[in-house]
Amino acid sequence: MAEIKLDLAHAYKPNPQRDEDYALLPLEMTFRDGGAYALLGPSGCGKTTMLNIISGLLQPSQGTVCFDGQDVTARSPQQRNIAQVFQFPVIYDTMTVAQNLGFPLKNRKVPKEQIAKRVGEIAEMLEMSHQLDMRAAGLSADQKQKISLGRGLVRPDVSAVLFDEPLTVIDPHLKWQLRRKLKQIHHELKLTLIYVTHDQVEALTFADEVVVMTRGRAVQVGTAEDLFERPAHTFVGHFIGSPGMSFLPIQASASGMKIADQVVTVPQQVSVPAQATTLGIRPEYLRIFPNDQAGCLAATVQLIQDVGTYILVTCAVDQTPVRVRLSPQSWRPDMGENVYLQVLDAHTCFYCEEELVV
Amino acid sequence: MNNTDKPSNQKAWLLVLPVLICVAFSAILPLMTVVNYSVQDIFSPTRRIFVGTEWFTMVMRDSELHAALARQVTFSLSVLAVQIPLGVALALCMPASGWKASATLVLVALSLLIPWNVVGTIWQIFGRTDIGLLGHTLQQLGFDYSYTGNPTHAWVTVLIMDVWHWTPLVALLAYAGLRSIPDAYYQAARIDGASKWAVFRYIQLPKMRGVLMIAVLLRFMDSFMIYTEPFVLTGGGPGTSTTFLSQYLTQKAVGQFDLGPAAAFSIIYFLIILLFCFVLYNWMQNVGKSQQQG
Amino acid sequence: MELTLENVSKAVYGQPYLYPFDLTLEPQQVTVLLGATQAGKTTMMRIMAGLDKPSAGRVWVDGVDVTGRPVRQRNIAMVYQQFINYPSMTVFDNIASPLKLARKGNVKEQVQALAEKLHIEAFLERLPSELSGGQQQRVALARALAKNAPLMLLDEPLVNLDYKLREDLRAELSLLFATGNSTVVYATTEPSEALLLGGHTAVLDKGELLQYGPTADVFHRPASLKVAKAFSDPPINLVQAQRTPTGVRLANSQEVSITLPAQSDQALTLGIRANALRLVGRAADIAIDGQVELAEISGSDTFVHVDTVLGPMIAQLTGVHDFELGANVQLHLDPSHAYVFEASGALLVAPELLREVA
Amino acid sequence: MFKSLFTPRNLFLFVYLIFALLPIYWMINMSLKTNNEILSSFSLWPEDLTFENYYKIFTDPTWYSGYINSIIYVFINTAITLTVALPAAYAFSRYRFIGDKHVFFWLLTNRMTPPAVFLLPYFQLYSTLGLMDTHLAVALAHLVFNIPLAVWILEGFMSGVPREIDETAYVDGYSFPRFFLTIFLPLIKAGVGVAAFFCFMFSWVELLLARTLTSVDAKPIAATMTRTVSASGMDWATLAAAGVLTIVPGAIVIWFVRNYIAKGFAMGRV
Repeated sequence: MAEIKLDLAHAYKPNPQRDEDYALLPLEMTFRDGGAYALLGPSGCGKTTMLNIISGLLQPSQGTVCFDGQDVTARSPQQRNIAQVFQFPVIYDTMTVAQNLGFPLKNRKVPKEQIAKRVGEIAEMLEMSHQLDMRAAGLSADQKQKISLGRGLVRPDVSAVLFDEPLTVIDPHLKWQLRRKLKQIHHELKLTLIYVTHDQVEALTFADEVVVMTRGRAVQVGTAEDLFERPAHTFVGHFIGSPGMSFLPIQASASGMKIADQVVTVPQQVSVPAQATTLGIRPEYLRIFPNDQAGCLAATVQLIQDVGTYILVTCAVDQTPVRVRLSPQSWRPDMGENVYLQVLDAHTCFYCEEELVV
Repeated sequence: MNNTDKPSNQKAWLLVLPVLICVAFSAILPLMTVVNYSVQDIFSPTRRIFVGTEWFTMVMRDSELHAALARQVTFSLSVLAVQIPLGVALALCMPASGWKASATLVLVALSLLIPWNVVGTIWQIFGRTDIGLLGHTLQQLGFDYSYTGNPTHAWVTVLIMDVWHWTPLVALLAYAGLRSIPDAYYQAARIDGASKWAVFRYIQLPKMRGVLMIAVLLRFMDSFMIYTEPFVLTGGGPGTSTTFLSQYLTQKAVGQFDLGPAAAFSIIYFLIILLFCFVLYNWMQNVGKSQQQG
Repeated sequence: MELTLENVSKAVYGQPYLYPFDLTLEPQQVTVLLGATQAGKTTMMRIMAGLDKPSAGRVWVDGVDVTGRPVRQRNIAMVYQQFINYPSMTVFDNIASPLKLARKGNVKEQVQALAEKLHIEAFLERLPSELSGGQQQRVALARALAKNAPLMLLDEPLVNLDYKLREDLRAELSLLFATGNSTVVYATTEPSEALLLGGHTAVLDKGELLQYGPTADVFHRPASLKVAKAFSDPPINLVQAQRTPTGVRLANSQEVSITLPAQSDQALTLGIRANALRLVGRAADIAIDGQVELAEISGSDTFVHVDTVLGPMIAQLTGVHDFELGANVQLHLDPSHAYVFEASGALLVAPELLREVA
Repeated sequence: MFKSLFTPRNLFLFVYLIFALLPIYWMINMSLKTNNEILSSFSLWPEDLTFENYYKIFTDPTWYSGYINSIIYVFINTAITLTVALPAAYAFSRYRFIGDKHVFFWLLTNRMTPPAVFLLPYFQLYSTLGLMDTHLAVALAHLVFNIPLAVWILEGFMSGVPREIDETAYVDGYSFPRFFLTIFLPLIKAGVGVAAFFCFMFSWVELLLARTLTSVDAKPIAATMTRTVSASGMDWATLAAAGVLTIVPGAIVIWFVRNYIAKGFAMGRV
């Protein structure tokens, strides 16, 4: 297992000037040994580029990659001793499950009985002991992905296991079982695991720390709690949570706080940073009242959606949509009704030029 | 072609009709005449008598035909034995992408574009001891090589000519098979520390299986009906050492003009080809299917 | 436009794809076809469109029998799962092609308006293959809208898109459907998508049309156990129970007091939706002990997979909660929030929508 | 850079390329010499390089008429094959119908039938129809190979186009002909190009039928070349020049279809 330190950038063109020329903007990041990390972001945000740089399949155009302090930038994936599970199951069709699992050790000329013992252990952990002698080609997609994972785990000294959106081809109802298996394995083996995905449920469930990325930049690294409670960037606020944070323009003025050109008195326990230009509030924390209260904003109800487990009310504060989440049992407004939203409370976040200010 | 979820629509027959008419005119009609001749003895267009399977039995017992068939089978098998491994090796050495790949592809495939008789002519010139580079060089090295005089020399030269002419087909098919392998397989192999041989044995060969089968069957059938190249190079000689089935049939049909045996033999020849076609057709089905599963 | 399927069924090579059913689509409304993969959604949709003929039964449009009529003579629009556009044409020509064929009004203007509506006006001169998945699907949507057909069919249009992109595009779609005046049929496997789109929902399972009605009603009052299962994500928790004078007795002989109608089977099934389970108990709640198998965090909710004496159960908690694997936890259930089904699967009791004043 | 050049892979490829190009080089070398220089001395490069042989081919009607005849019947054949094969390939690719598998298999057997088997019947058929020694005769005779090949190649390319595109076009209101010409054909341009190339090539290359079915005014180049072998004395130089000229058409076109060559040879199955 290894601690991975990145201090690099990767550009499409030889001498990049603008941000757009970079697949990965200059970044410095450390993946603790034994930690479970997720690289989360929309397609084209650079997460797979970063994974391929860590695995050694791609050389960064500038900077270094260090495993346990050693510079491995020029080293091949084999020399870095990493394992990778790809988007589509990659197995050796003509081999049985046992031969697939033992293949990396066979290439290292490890004695036969030691391979058999190790393969048995890993098969036990992957709950595939009963399939060892079956031909790998005939298995289902999720079992094939387990074999890919097993090929990495079978090496006792594997430095890190990398996942490139491994659940893409798995049936929806099987996904959570594979996620549970990955979490159990991480619990037992304490390996460094790095998981690339565009799906926040996979990222937040699997990883201790999630790296949220957009347009080639890591905008925040934190636990699920940090990303939910204190998004460091408006993109994280929007991306995490379904539906994500609602944002409103804000301006400190003599007569009080001007939010989307409504002047509102600020409750005592909430302190608004001077340089804040935008306010972000999650639908779960927004409270809605039929009549005006201190520190509330006037809004009109545009859409009410009964999503079964909760009611989603979309209001318009001067053309900016703001979403509120109500429990099925609580009071709900009617279409077009004028309501009052309590946007300022302990959970509200303030941003200046998209960056969190406290 | 025929996976189940395609809608069935009998109107599609209208689209296929033109093909049927053309191919019927140029295939069924002639085949009927061949069958017609194979069961009759024709003295003149007006006088014919039905002889049943006499021609067939005669052809079956014709020792000369057996010799020609034996030569043909050995030739076709040796063609496979040389061209399949050579073609695969060539495909493995060809560059994967970029202009180098295109240039190599064109140079390698050039021999496939040359009219079959010109291939014969090229080797006819190339092999002559007086004016040919190959013949002259061998003679300088003190090796009295003559593809017109010595039967084994002739046979080997025809084989080398066929290898020179058709190996690129096997190489192209193998190359296409290699190109269909997703890059992730090579990455996984590198990560698992697989040796070059292991990569070939466990990734490239299994993926090329479907394509190679097509190459084997195509090459076997095409070589099984070879006519022009040996005819131009050695004219079937010296003696009958390089007279293969097609040439034997042509001599019988057009040369000695005894239609009965020639027609009977044509039918037998066609049935042999039909058998191999059946194997190729079924194999191509699962190539199509295995590609879908990917 | 009113579409009616009368006693329609479909079988291919004797293999039944759709069992005989009757269905009249609510005109000018969104009808969601909800069901797992292979439930028969696409088959039903293709029969509605006229792309396939039913094995039996008739298809009526505004009282006219159109069963055999080829799709060319039917005025419909369709959007496929894999962003189908004409690859050899530019985006502009793609959107304009139905307009040009119908020779209706100023083509250039209409295409420009549609492109702006779907935020793809910048790509009009590009080829579809140069665009991202989301943009390609927007082009297909624009072309379907261009036809302004009375019947518009969408076959799982968002399934191949990124998680967050799906959310944004779904919000746009429900707005588009609300402003349009055509009858819309939308196929999906995700219950949350059906709920968010609202309108009416037809629940399908293994080729059977189970129930059709307003989406909220079908969710809150499923006609049978099969409908409840099909319409719950995460899956509904099912607990076997025996009827007692005061309510039901569970497998672990725990008594639950529920008011039941006079007649019912002795053996019943209790249906508990994930959001009905809470960590903090209230007065009349019953408690169920278990160990945490996995906590899945979706940003706004946490789905806790708990192994209890009554079998595996899933609880849905608002916000971000983290649990150690194997931690002991107690789930609390308000009996009035549970569904009760007969042994045959028919619905016996559905929880009343309790309205608490804010 | 130097070290990477001499890897075993490149060496093997280099050796094979020499083996492949040497005979062709030798023929070109011969075609630039005069007959007596060929017979008198043995040299790797012509001393007095002449284009006399090529000049002779381009002026002597018996030679260049062979090329023209070959080109005529090859074009007729390719034209008929494509116009007939396109709709059939579409039917095989899109629909299931009674006997579709059998017809497809029967087409394959035709492609694989040795020309020798058809020699006799064609001879009879065409003489009764009075078609002997006409371009049409050879064009029709070659249909038996080229149509199956074209159908298979086109069907292979057409199956690459998702069926939903057809349906979307019908939904948009396209009629079948308009859809086929404006939307479908541009998508399989490459397929049509490859099918045309392979029809051209197989027709251009075939000798047996072409020679038997023609005598004077439709005699292809392949026949004229074999005739000179038995003519008075070996006119090697002209023969070599004629051989070089037959390679030219293939060599030109191959660059355009180079990416699809394998798919063409494997009849669209790769």
